[in-house]
Amino acid sequence: MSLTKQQIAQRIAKEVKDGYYVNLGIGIPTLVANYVREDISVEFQSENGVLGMGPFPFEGEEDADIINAGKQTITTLPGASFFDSSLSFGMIRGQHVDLTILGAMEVAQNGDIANWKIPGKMVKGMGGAMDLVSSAENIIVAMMHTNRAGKSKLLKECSLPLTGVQCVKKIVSNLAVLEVTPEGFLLLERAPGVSVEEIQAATEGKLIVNGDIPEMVV
Amino acid sequence: MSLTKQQIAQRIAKEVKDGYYVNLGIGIPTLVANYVREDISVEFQSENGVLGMGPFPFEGEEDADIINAGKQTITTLPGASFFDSSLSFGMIRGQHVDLTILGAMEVAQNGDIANWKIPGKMVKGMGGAMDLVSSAENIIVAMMHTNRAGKSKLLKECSLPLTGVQCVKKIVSNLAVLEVTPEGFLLLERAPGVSVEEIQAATEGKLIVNGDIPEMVV
Amino acid sequence: MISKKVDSVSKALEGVKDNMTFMLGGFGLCGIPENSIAELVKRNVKRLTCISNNAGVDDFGLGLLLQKHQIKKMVSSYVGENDEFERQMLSGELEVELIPQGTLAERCRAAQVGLPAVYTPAGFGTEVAEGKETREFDGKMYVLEHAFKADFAFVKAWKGDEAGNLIFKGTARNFNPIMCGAAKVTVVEVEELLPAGELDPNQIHIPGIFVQRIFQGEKFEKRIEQRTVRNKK
Amino acid sequence: MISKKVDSVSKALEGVKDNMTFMLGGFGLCGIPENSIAELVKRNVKRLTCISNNAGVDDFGLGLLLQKHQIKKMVSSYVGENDEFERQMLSGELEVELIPQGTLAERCRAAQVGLPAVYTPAGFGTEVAEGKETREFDGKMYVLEHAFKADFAFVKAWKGDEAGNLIFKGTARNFNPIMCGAAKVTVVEVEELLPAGELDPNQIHIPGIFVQRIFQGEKFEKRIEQRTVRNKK
Repeated sequence: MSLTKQQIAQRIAKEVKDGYYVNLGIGIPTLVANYVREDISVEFQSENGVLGMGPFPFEGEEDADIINAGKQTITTLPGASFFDSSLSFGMIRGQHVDLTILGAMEVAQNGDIANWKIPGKMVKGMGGAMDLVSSAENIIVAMMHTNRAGKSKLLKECSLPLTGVQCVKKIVSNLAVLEVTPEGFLLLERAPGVSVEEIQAATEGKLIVNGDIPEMVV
Repeated sequence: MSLTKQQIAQRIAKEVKDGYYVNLGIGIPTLVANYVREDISVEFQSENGVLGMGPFPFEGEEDADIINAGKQTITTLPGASFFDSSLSFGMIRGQHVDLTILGAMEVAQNGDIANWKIPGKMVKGMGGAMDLVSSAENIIVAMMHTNRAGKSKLLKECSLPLTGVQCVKKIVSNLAVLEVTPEGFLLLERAPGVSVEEIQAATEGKLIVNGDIPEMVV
Repeated sequence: MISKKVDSVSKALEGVKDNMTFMLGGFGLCGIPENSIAELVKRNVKRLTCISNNAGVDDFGLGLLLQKHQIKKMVSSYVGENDEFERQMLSGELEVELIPQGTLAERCRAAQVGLPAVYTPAGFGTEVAEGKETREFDGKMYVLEHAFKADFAFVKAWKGDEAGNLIFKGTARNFNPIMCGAAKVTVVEVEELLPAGELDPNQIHIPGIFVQRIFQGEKFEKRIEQRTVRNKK
Repeated sequence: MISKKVDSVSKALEGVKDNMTFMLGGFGLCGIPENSIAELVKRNVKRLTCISNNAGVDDFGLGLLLQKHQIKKMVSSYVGENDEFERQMLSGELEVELIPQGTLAERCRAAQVGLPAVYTPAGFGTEVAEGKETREFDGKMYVLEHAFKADFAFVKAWKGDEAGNLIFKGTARNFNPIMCGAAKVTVVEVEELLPAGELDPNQIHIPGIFVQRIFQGEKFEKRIEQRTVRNKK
C-alpha cells in the first residue's frame, strides 16, 4: 500500500541525525518535524531568518513578527536566534545546514530537480529553493511517485524548468526510498506491500534493483 | 611660517561639513576631531568597528574592549554603534562615509598616494588604507610638504609602492592647501607668511598657480 | 549625532517620482513598510520597479500598489497568494523578474556594501542563469549576479533612534537590514522612535549611517498571512 | 538545541596539528582568543599559517606563538608594534602576506557564507593586485579576491550560550563574527557561558550554527595597547 503524506514524512524523519541543522520546505517536508526522534538534538532553520523553530503558538499567542518560510506563525525554542536574509542564505550557501528536505514536481535520474514553475500555468517563483538545492550537500526529496494522471515524476530527464542540476541525493516517495546514483535511481526500500514491479512501472527513469528490496519500516 | 601639525589639523577641520561621517587616519588626521566646529553634526567612524566615537575616557574608565583603529582607548557618544569588520568596510566601500582624512608619505600629481611601505625598511602593512583610498569619494591628505631631508613629497610620480591610484582630491600640508586636478596640483591657499615661490620650490610635481593665492585662515 | 528624524511619512517620501526603482523590505506581510506603502498609494506614483521578496496579497502590502496599477515591474523570489498579481502578469501588464531568494538578498547586500557583483551557485543550469556569466571555482559552478541599483529603499524596523540606528524584531528582520544603504535614499519607519543614546550601541542591527530618513509609523496593522496555532493542553 | 559546549580549552582544541591554517579574531589586542592562543603555545604546534588582522605584540597575543617560532606564515593587514615579528620577517624565517583590512574581512565573510570570491576595489593598481584578476564594473576597477580556506577559526566572544550563540562587546567584535563558520572547525571562548535560552534570540550576533565548540575562558587579561585618557575636569 502506498504511503500517505504523513508516512512519507515519518520515513524521512529517520534520515534526520543527532546534531543536524535542517531546513524543511513547504508541504510534506514541514510534517517531518513532527516525527523526529525525541532523544536526538536537531534544530530547524527557516530561510526567512530563524534557527531553532518550535511548534505553532498557542491560540492567542501568535506574533505577526515571528513566522516561518511558509508564512505560518511559529514559536522558537531555547537557543533560537533571528537573523537577516543575507546571513540566512549564508548558512545555506556556506553548507552549515546539514540537511534540506523539499518537495518536487519532477526529479531526473541524474539528480536534476524541477519544482518551481509550470510554464503558462504556475508562476509563483522559486523562493529559496534554487539556493537550497545548489548549496546543500544532503538533499532529500519528498514527493508522490506519480502525478494525478498516473504519470511518473521520476524521469529520465525533467520536462519542466529546472530548479537545480544534479543535486538530489535521495527520494522518499509514496512508493519507495531511492538513492540517486550516477547509474540511475537505486531502489533501497519499498513501501509496505508495494512490489518492485509496481515501482518499476511508476518510474520512467532508470531504476536499479539490486537483489532483494526490503520493505520500509515507518 | 609653515604650519604645525596641530594647525594642519585645524585647517582640515574646516573641510568637515554638517552631516558628515568621517574616517580619520592615524597621526595628524586624529587631531582633526579636536577642531571641528561645535555647531555642526559630525560622526567619526573607526574601521575597527565603531561609529560615533567620542573623546578619550577619563582616567580609570578605560575599557579594553572599546578602542579606535589606532588601538587607543576611546569613548562613544549618544547614537554610537558597534559592528563587525565586514560591515565596517561595507560602510567605507559602499561610500556611506563622506570624508576620509589620512596621512601620506608621497602623493603624485595624478592623485596616486603611497603611505604604507618603504621597501626593505618599513613593513607594517596597509591596514585599512587601501580600502579607504579605493572607495572614498572625498579624500583629504594631511602631510608635511617635504621630508626631513627637505625633499618634496608632492611628486610627479610616487617612488614608493602605491596605496591607491588617482584617488587623492585635496592636500593640506604644512605649506599649502592644494587640489589635485587633471592638470596637476592646483594651489588654493598658502600657509601664513609662506610665499608661492617657497611652495613651488618644495613641490616636485606640477604646481598650478592661478592668480593671487590667499593665505589660509587657521 | 547626525539626526535622520523626519516628522511625517509625507516628508519621509519627498522626492519619490514616477519610473523610479524601489526596494521594499519584508517577507510575505511580515516586516513590510506599511506606512510608506500607504503613502506611495496616496501619491499615486506610477511605472515603478519594485524589488521585494514578495508582492503582498490582493488587499495588503504591495498588492495595494498593484491594484492601482502603479507597478511596472516586480523583482521578487516568490509571488504566490496574489490573484491580481497573477492576472496582471499573465495579461502582460506587469513585467516580472523572478530570482532566487538568496540571490535577491546578496544583490541587496552587495549594493549596501559597495560590492559590484557576487558569484552564487543558485540558479546555475536553470533559466535564471540564461544570458549570465557563469564560472567554475574549485569544481563548482557559479553565476555572476550584479548589485541592485535603486532610488529608494523602504524599510520597516522595530525600534530606531534619531541617529537612524535600527533594531529589528524576530523574523520581521528579513530583507530590511540589507536594504539599508542599498539605495540612494533609505527611508525607515519604526514602531518606536527614541532619542539618540537610548539604544545600546552593542545591540544595534543597522547603524544610522545606512539610513537617510527615519520616522515613527502612525499605524502598524501587521497582518498575519497564515495563522497557525496549536490547542492549549 | 544542539549543544556546542566543551569543558576545557584543551578539549576545544582537539585536532589542531602542525601545518594547519588558522583564523584568529581580534584587532590589535582587542578581542583576541587569549585562551586558545595560550593552549596553542602549550601544544607547541608548528609551521602554522595564521590569518589575523594583526600579529600581536612581542609578549602577548600572536606574539607568543612568534616567540616560539610556531608560525610559518602570517596573513594580516597590519603588523607593526612587534619587534620579533619584524626580525623574523626581515630574516626570512617568517613568510608574510599583507592584504587590505577590508579584503581580509570580506575573504573571511566569503568563506563563512559560501561565496567563492569577491571583487573589491581595494588594492587595484598596487602590488596587492599583482598576479590577480582585475575587472571593470561601471567604470571602476576591481580585484578578484578568493575566500579563505582554514582548518580552525579561533574566536573570542563576550557572552555565549550552550547552543553556540554569540554576543560580542564593543570593538572586541571586529573580525570575530565573520570568522565563525569560515573554517572547518570554529572554536569560541567566551567570558560568560550561559544555558540555552538565556540570550534574547533577537540580540544574538552570530547564531550557533556557525560554531562547533564553545568554552568558558579561564582568564581574560584583555591587555590595552594604547592607554589614552583625558583628565577629569
